[in-house]
This record gives sequence, structure tokens and C-alpha cells, in this order.
Amino acid sequence: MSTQRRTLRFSWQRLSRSQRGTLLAYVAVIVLFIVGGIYRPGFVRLDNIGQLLLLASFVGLVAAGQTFVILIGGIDLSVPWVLNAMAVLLTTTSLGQDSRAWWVVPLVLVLGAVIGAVNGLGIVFFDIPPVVMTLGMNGIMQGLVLGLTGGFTCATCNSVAPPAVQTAIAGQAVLGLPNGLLVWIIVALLVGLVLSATTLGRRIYALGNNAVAAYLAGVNVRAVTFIVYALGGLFAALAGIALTAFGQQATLGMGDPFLFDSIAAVVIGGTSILGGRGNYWGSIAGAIFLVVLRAVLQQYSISEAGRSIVTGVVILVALLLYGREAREV
Amino acid sequence: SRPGSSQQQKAAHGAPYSIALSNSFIGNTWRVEMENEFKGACAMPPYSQLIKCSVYNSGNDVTKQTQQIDNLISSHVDAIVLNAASPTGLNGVIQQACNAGILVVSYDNVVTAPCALKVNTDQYKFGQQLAQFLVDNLQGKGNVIMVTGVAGTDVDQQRNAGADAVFKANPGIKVIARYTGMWASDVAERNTAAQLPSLEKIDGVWCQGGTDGVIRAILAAHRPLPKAISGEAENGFRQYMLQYRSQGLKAMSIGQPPFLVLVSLELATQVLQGKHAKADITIPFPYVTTDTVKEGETTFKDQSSSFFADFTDSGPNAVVSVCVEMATQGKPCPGTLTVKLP
Amino acid sequence: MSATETRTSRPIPVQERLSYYGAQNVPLLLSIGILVVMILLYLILFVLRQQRLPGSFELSTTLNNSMTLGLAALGQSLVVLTGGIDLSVGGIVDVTNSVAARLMQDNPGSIVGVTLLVLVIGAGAGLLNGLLVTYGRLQPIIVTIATLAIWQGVALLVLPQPGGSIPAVVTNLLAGDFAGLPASLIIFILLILFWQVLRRTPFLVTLYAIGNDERAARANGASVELAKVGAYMLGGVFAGAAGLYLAASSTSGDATTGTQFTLTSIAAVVLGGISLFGGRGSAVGSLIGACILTLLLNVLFFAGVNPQLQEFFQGLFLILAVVVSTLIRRLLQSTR
Amino acid sequence: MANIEGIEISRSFGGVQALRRASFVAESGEVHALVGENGAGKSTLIKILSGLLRPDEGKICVQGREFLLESPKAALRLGIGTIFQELTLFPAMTVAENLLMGREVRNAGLINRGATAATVRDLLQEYGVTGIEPLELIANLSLAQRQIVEIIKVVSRRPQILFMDEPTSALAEQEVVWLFALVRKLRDEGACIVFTSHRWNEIKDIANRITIFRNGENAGTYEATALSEQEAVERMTGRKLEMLYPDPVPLQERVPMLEMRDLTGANLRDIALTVHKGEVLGIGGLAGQGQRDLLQTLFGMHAIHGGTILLQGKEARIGNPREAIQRGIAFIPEDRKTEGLLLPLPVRQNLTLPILGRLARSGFIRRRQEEDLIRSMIDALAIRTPDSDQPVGLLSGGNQQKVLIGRWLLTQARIFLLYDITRGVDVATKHDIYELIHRLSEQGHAILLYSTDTEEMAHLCHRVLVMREGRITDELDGPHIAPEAIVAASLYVTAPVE
Ligand SMILES: Nc1ncnc2c1ncn2[C@@H]1O[C@H](COP(=O)(O)OP(=O)(O)OP(=O)(O)O)[C@@H](O)[C@H]1O
Ligand SMILES: Nc1ncnc2c1ncn2[C@@H]1O[C@H](COP(=O)(O)OP(=O)(O)OP(=O)(O)O)[C@@H](O)[C@H]1O
Ligand SMILES: [Mg+2]
Ligand SMILES: [Mg+2]
Repeated sequence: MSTQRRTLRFSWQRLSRSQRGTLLAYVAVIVLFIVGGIYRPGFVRLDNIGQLLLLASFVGLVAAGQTFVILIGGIDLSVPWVLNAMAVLLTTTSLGQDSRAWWVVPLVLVLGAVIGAVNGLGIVFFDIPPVVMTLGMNGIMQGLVLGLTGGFTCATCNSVAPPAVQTAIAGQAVLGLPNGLLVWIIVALLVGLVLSATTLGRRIYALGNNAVAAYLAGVNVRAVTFIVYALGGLFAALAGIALTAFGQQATLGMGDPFLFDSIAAVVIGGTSILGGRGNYWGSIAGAIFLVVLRAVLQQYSISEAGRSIVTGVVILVALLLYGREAREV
Repeated sequence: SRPGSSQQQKAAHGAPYSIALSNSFIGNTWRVEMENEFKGACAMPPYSQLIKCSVYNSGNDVTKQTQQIDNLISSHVDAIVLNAASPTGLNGVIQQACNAGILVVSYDNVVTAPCALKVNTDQYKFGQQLAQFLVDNLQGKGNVIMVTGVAGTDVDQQRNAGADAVFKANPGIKVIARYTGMWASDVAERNTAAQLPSLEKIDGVWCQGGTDGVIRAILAAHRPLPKAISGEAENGFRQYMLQYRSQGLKAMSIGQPPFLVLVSLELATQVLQGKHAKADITIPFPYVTTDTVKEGETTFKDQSSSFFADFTDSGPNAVVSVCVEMATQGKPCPGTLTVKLP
Repeated sequence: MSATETRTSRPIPVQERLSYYGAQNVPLLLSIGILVVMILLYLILFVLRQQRLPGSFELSTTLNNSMTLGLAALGQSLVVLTGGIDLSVGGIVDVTNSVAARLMQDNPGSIVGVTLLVLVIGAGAGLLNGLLVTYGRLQPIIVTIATLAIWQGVALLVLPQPGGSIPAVVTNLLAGDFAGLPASLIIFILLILFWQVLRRTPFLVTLYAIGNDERAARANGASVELAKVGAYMLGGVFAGAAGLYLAASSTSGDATTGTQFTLTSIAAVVLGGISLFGGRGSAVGSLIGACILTLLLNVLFFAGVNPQLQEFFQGLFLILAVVVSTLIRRLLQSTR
Repeated sequence: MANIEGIEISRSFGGVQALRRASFVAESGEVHALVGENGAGKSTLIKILSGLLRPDEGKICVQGREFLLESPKAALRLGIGTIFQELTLFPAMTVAENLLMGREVRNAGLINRGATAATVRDLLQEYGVTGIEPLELIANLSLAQRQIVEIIKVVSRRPQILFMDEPTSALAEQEVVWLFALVRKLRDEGACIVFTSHRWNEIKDIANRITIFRNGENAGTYEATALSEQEAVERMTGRKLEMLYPDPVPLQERVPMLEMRDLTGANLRDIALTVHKGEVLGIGGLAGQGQRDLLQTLFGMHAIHGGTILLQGKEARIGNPREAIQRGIAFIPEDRKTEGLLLPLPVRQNLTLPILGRLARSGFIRRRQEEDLIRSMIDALAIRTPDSDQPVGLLSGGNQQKVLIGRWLLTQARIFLLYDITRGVDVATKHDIYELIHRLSEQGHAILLYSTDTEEMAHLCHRVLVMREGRITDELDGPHIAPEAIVAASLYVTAPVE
């Protein structure tokens, strides 16, 4: 009995800080579901959970890119309009036709990655601080979308996402759960694999911990930075596709809510904003936490103002419980 | 020196008058149609001879719009037609414009500055009318969800207040959920989806904007469509009205008409010409119900669901009548444009 | 403590000091350079468009329009100097803007009282951030994302719909003229003077030290926690002042108009040559950065740029400005 | 009477017990050396006695009275000054601001920066320091110069109790002489000085008494005259160390492995040198004469402006560290914390970072193969770590250094560039490193070595090149190079006749 307790405590202590953060973020999610379920039992029905997880997947997909970027100590503020631009590109080039989807979807993903790579280019070759480069890129993409669509008045702007793409996200193939969840699970597994089992993952952590040391150990800092920001763009594009599939059409400003949410999800999940520490499993918990928290507050019919305040307070309390930095010496 | 510090109208000169449209946000279809109508009208007689038009957007950024108006003052325009980023945030610069002898006509998100002329619909009545429709069609009894707009705006407050007054007077109506849709279909859809599974039976939907998103979420969750829905003038919503009216759906769609900008343009022109008194104008809403909605007239199946189908007024007493190309592409319609000021 | 303080030393020649100062403040000098370029561009375009030179109206509106952002950026730079970031600036602006518009009456007592209240609210908001960052040991970015949400909510409670009013006296005092000079020009000058004084206090030395190396600052006997909390607080006070100025210049309040200052204040700080890693740069730069961003809008306006492409050009400008600065700095380094 | 006393002090970090009931007394008018292996707890003790760290248990007495030192500020007020092992300077601030931080010249409460700078100029002069300008940024100074600023910063407060944690580790011979003169003066004025170093000759030179720390405990205090190096090492490490420097391996044949011809680059002028198979080539000279740049250029960190590099007779272009590694070059920097290791990451990830490409198949790391390599290296170097998952930052300094060396051994490099790699390393580990260098030499690797410790260089190298202002100005050939000869050549005076 007592030995068992010791091994339990031991394993908790052996967890790294970010692993503890991740674990506690999941605990927080469960607490939220319980709180929501107390008010309305329907809240914890499978279809509701599936629905909420699907909503969380949009934040989660953006947060996948954001996780990569934050792990190397950067940040991607260009998410909102890269997402938006790619969503618009999806509808305006596919024209809602399945026959075009097979090349449009890859095109959108690749272009998203290319835009992200341009972020990386500025950061790597011109030493532009990531905050500035990506903030500027956000403006550039916004201006391009507005300008090129004439303020969304273009002839093709009314197009919807191809039905096949819509089904891929909003359809329900298994257990009445949305297909989008499957997409998210695949993404999660891939991201987890990349971060833990590949040379790229190792190099990302190395770079995030100490760029100079990583460089001296032969890590191609520029290439890794480049790839990471490209992944940021790629996942923003993927989120754009998923959101458009869910809502059928692209709209202007649809990416705006995803900037702070994606950052918050990453940090709530225990990843250090300074880089080098954390993982995507935490970000997933963070994304679910944020979405479920809002849903619970919406349940309780709290006013917009109250909801905003409570969201802020709950994030702070959760972080104070587990997200504290070690005391510096 | 400061341009014209006098209070009186500067434009004693004749045509052409320079009139600038200062719009804040361009991120939704309504604003785009509105701007297109302005551009189209400027290319149509009588405005094409009478007015030199220019269009500016600032985004939802009060300081940017302030600065734009400052620059318009520097450019000595004759009138500014204004859709403001904030009803109050521009009051300082509007006063400066008035002081410089520039006519300011504010519409849609109207400003509170006393020297600006206001052109609008009655937002309180908007909320009231939508709510009353639900009460009537649910025989005063049932569960209703309210999807509100952008918190902190005057329009949102007024519409909610109008609805609240009606629901309060009808205790049989139970508001079982109230959340924001941000006047955007995608947000309304996501928030509805997050709410839906835990809600009991929904009999009615009251929605300020993004109504098509709300319906999409309900359908996606395999829930029966509520008996009565009242919402905005999105094309998508009206398409649903067409589609489901045979199944007994009762719905009302009221729109904030994009042609408010044309009324404002006409008012500005007439005031500059000395033909109209400096007075505010309130116009009635165009609205349709499941009984009156009609393809090709008040809804268009080849337009997007976020398209605002009330871009033009209709009927014999129409305030204005424009073609769909004007709203979608900013192209002039054939003929001459007449705007009837009430 | 030591004899060194009483002894009078032979001063270091001004020229030598200037040359060091110049070399160490290249980013600030570059941002001044960008400002000059922007002013010239504006003048040229204005004259081409209007066939006249800009006058006092243009001067005063340009400065007025930079002032709210300038104050917010000043607050932001104090936090950035410690190596942190304050995303709640926009929320604090919202709250103070709403409170000022809601409460301020047209009598001297109320004007003074509400002004103080607004600054105290700013300080309180900053204090909360500061405490959470130092004693709560949380990362500044997430603390301020959360407090941003809180303050946005509070602002909506204070002023559910736009309204309220600011007495004309206050508007004239802050956004009007003084003996032919725009009040905002005088405020800018006062802010620069204030900064010069502040820069010479042990508090600011500690802030710079923290931004350079927090651990070392502690080992040097600096009161790190106190100074950091102080930076967030003073940053909050300036954000509060920005909210007040916003209310004064628009003559009333709106609980949602402040949000944009979160990101624009960061842009201004960067354009002003302050390092986001902390410990380097001058807050004068962030005032300059604010003016640059305002002038950029004017330049785009008079250049007749398609307003739909405005964001595009702003984004491009931000990136190019930083790229050019970096290239010039590299050039200077390689020739030195 | 005791000037400062720590009584039964304990302190742990997470699972690591850094100090256990350690007591320590230092008197006024003495220089008290604190010695021990890496991780013995010396720095922890000093941090506690200077208020930077709080003890878990124990008391601190100054002048016989007990004090709670809750911050470095409180310690300063008691006249305790400390030069910490990690420098506490601010890179983007000027020498003047750093030196007089908190003590600036003020007018009406406001800092007068001009006058402060002038005061600092005088102060530097007073301490006989040249070449450091008060208005220069710390970032623009060399490590040795920074150490000097740090020393003057603390000493100019005229502390009654002065702690110096490895103040000499970054200093060259002459600067150490300067420092010791200063220390003697302070001691003679009645100050109490506590000093740590891993260089026995320095301790012998300056200390009156020596306290040995071992595993966080006080293992005894001795009169300096009564303790030999052998004894000290035995008490520090628990093992006998017959000879610090193992016997060098004589160089058999001269097969060139690396050549530089008329190389000109960052701070380098017309460098011509050849390193042979199995040769240990020292790069000597005063600190900051281009030795670092030479090694870094070879490692691809700086561009070459002229001349050529030849590897095994073939011209090679080395554009960056990655290419250097591919060509079989390894570079071990002095500062393992900032340039070497990734402290929060596991030993595993630190060891295999440069060879990931080789370990992986289509991007995926072959874990079994990796684990085998890691095991073999942990065994070969006797790295003390619970397992390969342990964050490297939790290892003792010496073991950290071994991980770093192990990383480069795994790359199977043929040419090793060693830049002051025994800085701050304890005797026992130093010995291990020396043996390792000999082993590398035996196996036919070429080694370029720079060290601030001239004695070390003299003992280890087959040949020493002396650099001055970016040029090679002298060459000293073995078999037995005298440390004095290197110093003399560095100073550009003729070597004394042996
Ligand atoms: N901040 C810290 N966190 C965790 N462990 C620490 C910390 N500081 C010191 N330690 C550990 O405490 C032990 C004592 O370290 P300390 O720095 O006092 O050793 P030292 O004798 O000064 O060694 P060196 O000669 O290498 O400087 C070591 O095992 C070290 O890893
Ligand atoms: N941190 C600094 N580093 C280098 N030069 C500086 C610094 N601060 C100021 N200077 C130079 O010194 C000049 C005077 O600066 P400042 O007003 O700060 O000095 P002061 O503290 O008032 O001293 P004094 O009264 O002797 O002029 C400046 O014009 C500048 O060239
Ligand atoms: Mg130590
Ligand atoms: Mg002076």
C-alpha cells in the first residue's frame, strides 16, 4: 500500500513541468464538463461533446501551428488573415465543385505554407522580430483579401466549400461524431509524432532552448525556423478549410477570434511562451478548455460582459494553480 | 489657418459637390453592398453630373476614421456621408467638420453628435417587431432562443431592448438561451452549435444577424426546425424560408437596408442644393415573411447566403429601386436614379 | 558609502559622450529618420493634392490623432523594457474611456476627481498584471491576454452602449490650442521631458537592468519584484491616460474602441526602436513610432491609395521599416 | 573574532542536496580559499552568505551577530560584497551604469549620467585598468574585461567581507596578478576575503587558509602552508591523484591533417599553420588576440576573406558549423551553459544532436540505435547520470562537461577545436579531460587547443603557436615547453634562457 503510494508520487515528480501542465489542463477540461453537466445533463451527452470537440478542433488546428512556432520561441500573429485568405481562396477557386476539390485543397494548404515560409524568410534573413513580421503579414493578407476580392464583391466570392470538403469536416461517419474530429485526431498524432520521434522535432526543441548552442551543434537554424513558420501557415490554412467547410462559406474576419485563442490554448496547455518546453497534447487540452469554458458560460446565460470577465478570471486561476514558473535563483 | 471656422454651410458654390463616403468596417456583405450602391449611384444620373464621389474605409478603428475625416476636412469636401465605427467616438472630429462648414450625414451606425444629420431605421422597433412575430406565431407560448449582436453597440442594445419589452409582456414565452452571434453567420453557427445539444425543445428563434448560421447549426444537429424564426435579411435565411415554408415554418426577415446610404446621399445632395431642410430621416424597414418571400425579387438563389436580399426597396411607395448588379458589383443601373425622401 | 561620490571628476568631453550615445542609440536615430521621411512624404503629397502647405489644423489633428496611441505605446514600452509585454493595454483603454465618459461632469471637482480616478484605475489594472507576473510567476503574455478579457468585460458593464460625455473644457484643454500651439504638441513635449526625468531615476535604471538580465539585477541588490510591478503599474497609468485622452478627443465614450491599441501600441514600440527582448531603447522612440503610424495613414490617404488595400500597405510598411533599419544597422556595424 | 560565519547550513534544490549542515568561518584579515569538486556546494554557500539564496536550515552570523539575509541588498548593507560565479553585468548598459549601479552621482535626486561616467573613468584609472571606456557597452567587452568590471564594481564598495566565486576563471596570467595585488591590499586593510578557484597554484599563491568542501559538507579547514596539492585533491575527491598532467604521447610522424594558408578573416591576418595527425597544437597568447576567432573560423562561424583551408591536403570550404561537422571537425566552446548544452533537455537529446541525421531513417530517429550509442558513451566517459532521460542541467558541472565532450566524440570527428574547456572544471575532471585529450591524440586525431591556463597548455601541447593581434607571431616546439616561455612569447619579450 505504502510502496504503491510512493511510486505514484514518484511518477508525478518525474513528470516535467510542461507534462504536469498538460495533465492538469485535461483535469480542468473534465471539471468544466462536470460543471456544465450539473446545470444541464444534456451537456455531457456524446453528441454534445462531439459538437464541442469539433468547435475546439478549429482552435486546435490553429494551435498546432502556433505550438510549433512558440516551441522555437517565436509567435505567429498572422494567423487570422492567413486563415481567412486561405478560406477565401478555397471557395473562390473551387467554386463549390467537388471536381475541383482534389487540387484546390492541396493548393490552399501549400499556399498557406508558402505564406508562413515568407514569415520565416523575413525572420531568418532580415532579423525581423517575429511579432513584427507576422503582424505585418497579417495586415498584408488582410489588405490582399479585401483588395483582390474588391471587399468581397468578386463574382466568385459567393461560392461555397465543395460538398466533399464539407462532408469531410461536418459529416458524421462514425458514432454520430463529426468527421472533423477524425481530422483533428490525425493531425494530433502526426504533430505528436513529429515533435517526439523525428529529427525535426529534436531540432525544434534544441532551437527553442538555446539557438546559439543548437547552431553550434550543427542544427540548421534557418531551415528549422523556416519550416516551423511554414507549418504555422499550413495549419492556419487547414483551419481555414475546416472552418469554411463547417460554415459552408468564407466570410471576412472569420479568423479574428483565433489569434488570442490559439496563443492562450498553447500556453494553457503548459507550453512555455519562451520556447523549448511543451507539446501539442497540452495545446489540445487548452483548445478544448477554452471552447468548453465558453460553452459552459453560455449555458448559464451570463451576459457578454460577464462571460468575458469570467473567461479571463478562470484562465488566470487555472494558470495560478499549475502554470507558475519556477522561482529564479 | 483653420479652414472655415464658421458654423454655416460652406457650399454656397454650385455643382459639382464633392461628397465622401467614410465607412468604418468593410468586413461583411452588408457593408460591401452598401458601398457598391454608393459607387453605383455616383456613376448614375443625376449624381454623375452633380457629385464628385470618393470612398474611404477605416476598419473598426475609431482613431483611423477620425484621422480620415480630418484629412477630408483638409481636403475641403462639401459633405461626408458617414457610417461610423462608433456612435460616440467620432463626435469630436464631426464637430470639427461641422465647424469647417462640412455637412455630415450619418446613417446605419448613427453618431450622437448633434450637428450631424441622421438617416436610419428604428432599431428598437426592429427588435420589437421580430419578437412580436414570434409571440403571434407561437400563440404566446414557447421556448425561444435569442441570438444577439455585437455587445457594446447601440444597435445591439436597442434591438435587445425592443425584444425584451415584448417578451416581458408575454410571460408564456420563455427565453431559454441568449448568446451573441456577433452579426456574423459563422460565429452564430459556432455558438449555436456549442449551445444546442443541451437545450430542450426550441419553438422560436429571435436573431439579430447571422440567422442562416443559426438554422444551419440546428439542421446539422438533426434537430427539428423551430416553428417560428425571426431574423435578419440574409439571403441564406430567405432561401431557408422558401425551402421550409411548405413544412409549416413561419418566419420573418427584416433587414437594415443597405440603401440607407442612398437616402443619405440624396439628403446630402438636396441639403447642399438648398432643396431640403437639415432634418433627420427615419425610413421604414423592408421586410418579408414566409408568406411573401419570392425568388428573384426578395431572395436570390445564385447569390451567397450572406448576401443581403433587401438591397433595394420594392412596391409602389419604394424609397428607392436599384438593380442587383449595383449591389453586387457597384455598377450603375440603366436609367436615372430616384430616391424618394419621406 | 564610498569616497568616489564626493570627489569631483574631470568631465568627459561632450563630443566623446555624443559619439558613444549616437552609436548606442542607432535604433532611436533610425526611427527619427523614418519619421523625417514620413513627414517629407506627407508634405509632398499634401502639396500635390491640395496646392497648399499644411497648416496648424493639419499639425494639430495629426498630433491629436497620435496622442492616444502615443500614450498607450509609452505605457507599453515600460513593460516591454522589462522584457514583458502588455496585451491588456486595449482593455485598460476601454475601461478608462468608459469610466471617464460615464462619470465626468462639467465641474472642476468632477473633472479633477474623475481624471484621478481614471489614472488610479489604470494603475490598479497595471498592479494586477504586475502582481500576477512577479509574485504569481506567470508569463506576461498569458496574464495580459486574460486581463484583456476581464477589462473588456468590465468596460461593457460600465458603459453597455456608447455614450456619456466629456465636458468641452477637457476636450479643449487636451485636444485644443494653447496660444496658437496645439495642446497635444505641448503634451508631447511634457511627456518627453517626463521621460528624461524618469530615465534618470534609480527605478528606470532597475527596469533596464531587469530587461537586460533579471537574475543579475537581483544579484546586484535591485528590488526586482517592486520595480517590475512598478513598470506594469506606470504602464497602466499611461494606458489609463490614453483612455482619458480618447474620451476627451471624441467627447464621449465607447467600451469597444480601445481594443485596437493592444497591437498598434506594440507596432509603435517596435518602430520606435525598442527591443522586444527588453532592456534596450528609449520610450521617446515609441512616441515617435506612434506619430509614424499616424503619418502613414495620412500619406496613404493623400496618395489616393485604394482604401481596401490600406491594411496591405500598413503591413508592408511595418515590415519594410524594420528591414531597412536592420540593414542600415548592419551596414553601420560592418563599417565601424 | 569571526567576521562571517555560516552555521549548519542546509539547502536543497528539488532532489539535489547542495549543502548539508555545512559550517564555515572566515576571519577578517585573511584570504580564505574554498575548494572542492564541481557541485560540492561552494557557490551555493556563497550565494547563501550573500543573501541571494535562502538556506533551508542554519544560521548566518556577521561579526558574531545573527542576521537574516533576505536579499543581496541586505548583505550589501552589512558590508558584504560578492563577485558571483556567473557575471551579473548588463550587456546593453554602459560600463559606467554597471559599475556604479545604485551609487550613481546624483543632482537633486536625479542621476547625472555625465558625472557618473567621469567618476567611473577616474575609478578605472585608480585601479590601474586601461582599455575599458566608461561609456562603452558591456556587450562590446571581452569576457576578461567584463570580469574586471565586475571585480571593480564590487571592490569599489570597499566591502568588509568579500566573496569571489572563481574570479580568475576568465582571466589571463597578468590579470590574475593584478587581481591578487588588489586582494592582498584589501586583506592588509582588514577585509575578510573568501575565494574559490580550481587552480591550485593560485590558491597556493594567495590563500591563508583553505576550506575543503565535499558533497555539500565541510571536509575541514587547513592552514594553507600545511596542505599539499596531493592531500587537498585526496580530501576533495576521495581518490589519489598522482599526477594532474598525464605523460604526453610523443608525436611519431608528421602527417598534415589541417592546414591554413595565408588565411585572413574576422580579426585574423595571414594565418599559416599545419596540424598533424595525433598532434595537440596550442594556440597561445594574451586573451583576445584572435585565438577564439581562429577556432570559430575553422568551425565555419565566420567568413574567410582570403587564403585557404586544407583538410587532409584538399581545399575545403566551411560555410557554417554544419559543414564543419560534416567534414569531421568538432568545436567545444568554453561556456557550456550558453554555447554548449541545452540544459533543460535530457542527456539523450544533448548527446545526439549533431548526429541526428546519421541516426535517422527518413526523418525518424531509430531509438534503439540511439540508446546503444548513448549507453556506450555514458560508460566510456563514466558520466554520472541516473539515465539518459535526466535533464542535463541537473547534472554536476563536471558531468555536464563530459556530456558535451561525449557529444563530439559521437560525431567521430577527426579534428577537435578545444576552447578553454577546463574553465571552472575541478581537478579530478580536469585530469579526466587531459587523459581524454591524450587518448584522442593517440588515436590520431588532430587537436587545436586554447586555454587561459598557460601551465595546462605547456603540459598538453606538442607545439604552441602564439598569437598577437590576429597574427601568429611565435612558435614554441616541444618536447618540453615551459609555461614561462609561452607567457614571455605572449608579451613579446625574449624568452628567458633556461
Ligand atoms: N538553481 C539550482 N537548481 C538546481 N540545482 C542546483 C541549483 N544551483 C545549484 N544546484 C546544484 O547544487 C549542487 C551544488 O552546486 P554549486 O553551484 O554550489 O557547486 P559548486 O561547488 O559551486 O560547483 P562549481 O565548482 O562547478 O562551481 C550541484 O549539484 C548543483 O547541480
Ligand atoms: N547613457 C549614455 N551613454 C553615453 N552618452 C550619454 C549617455 N547619456 C547621455 N549621454 C551623452 O551625454 C550628453 C549629456 O547627457 P545627459 O544630459 O544625460 O548628461 P547629464 O547626466 O545631465 O550630465 P551633465 O550634467 O554633465 O551634462 C548627451 O547629449 C549625450 O551625448
Ligand atoms: Mg560554483
Ligand atoms: Mg545634463
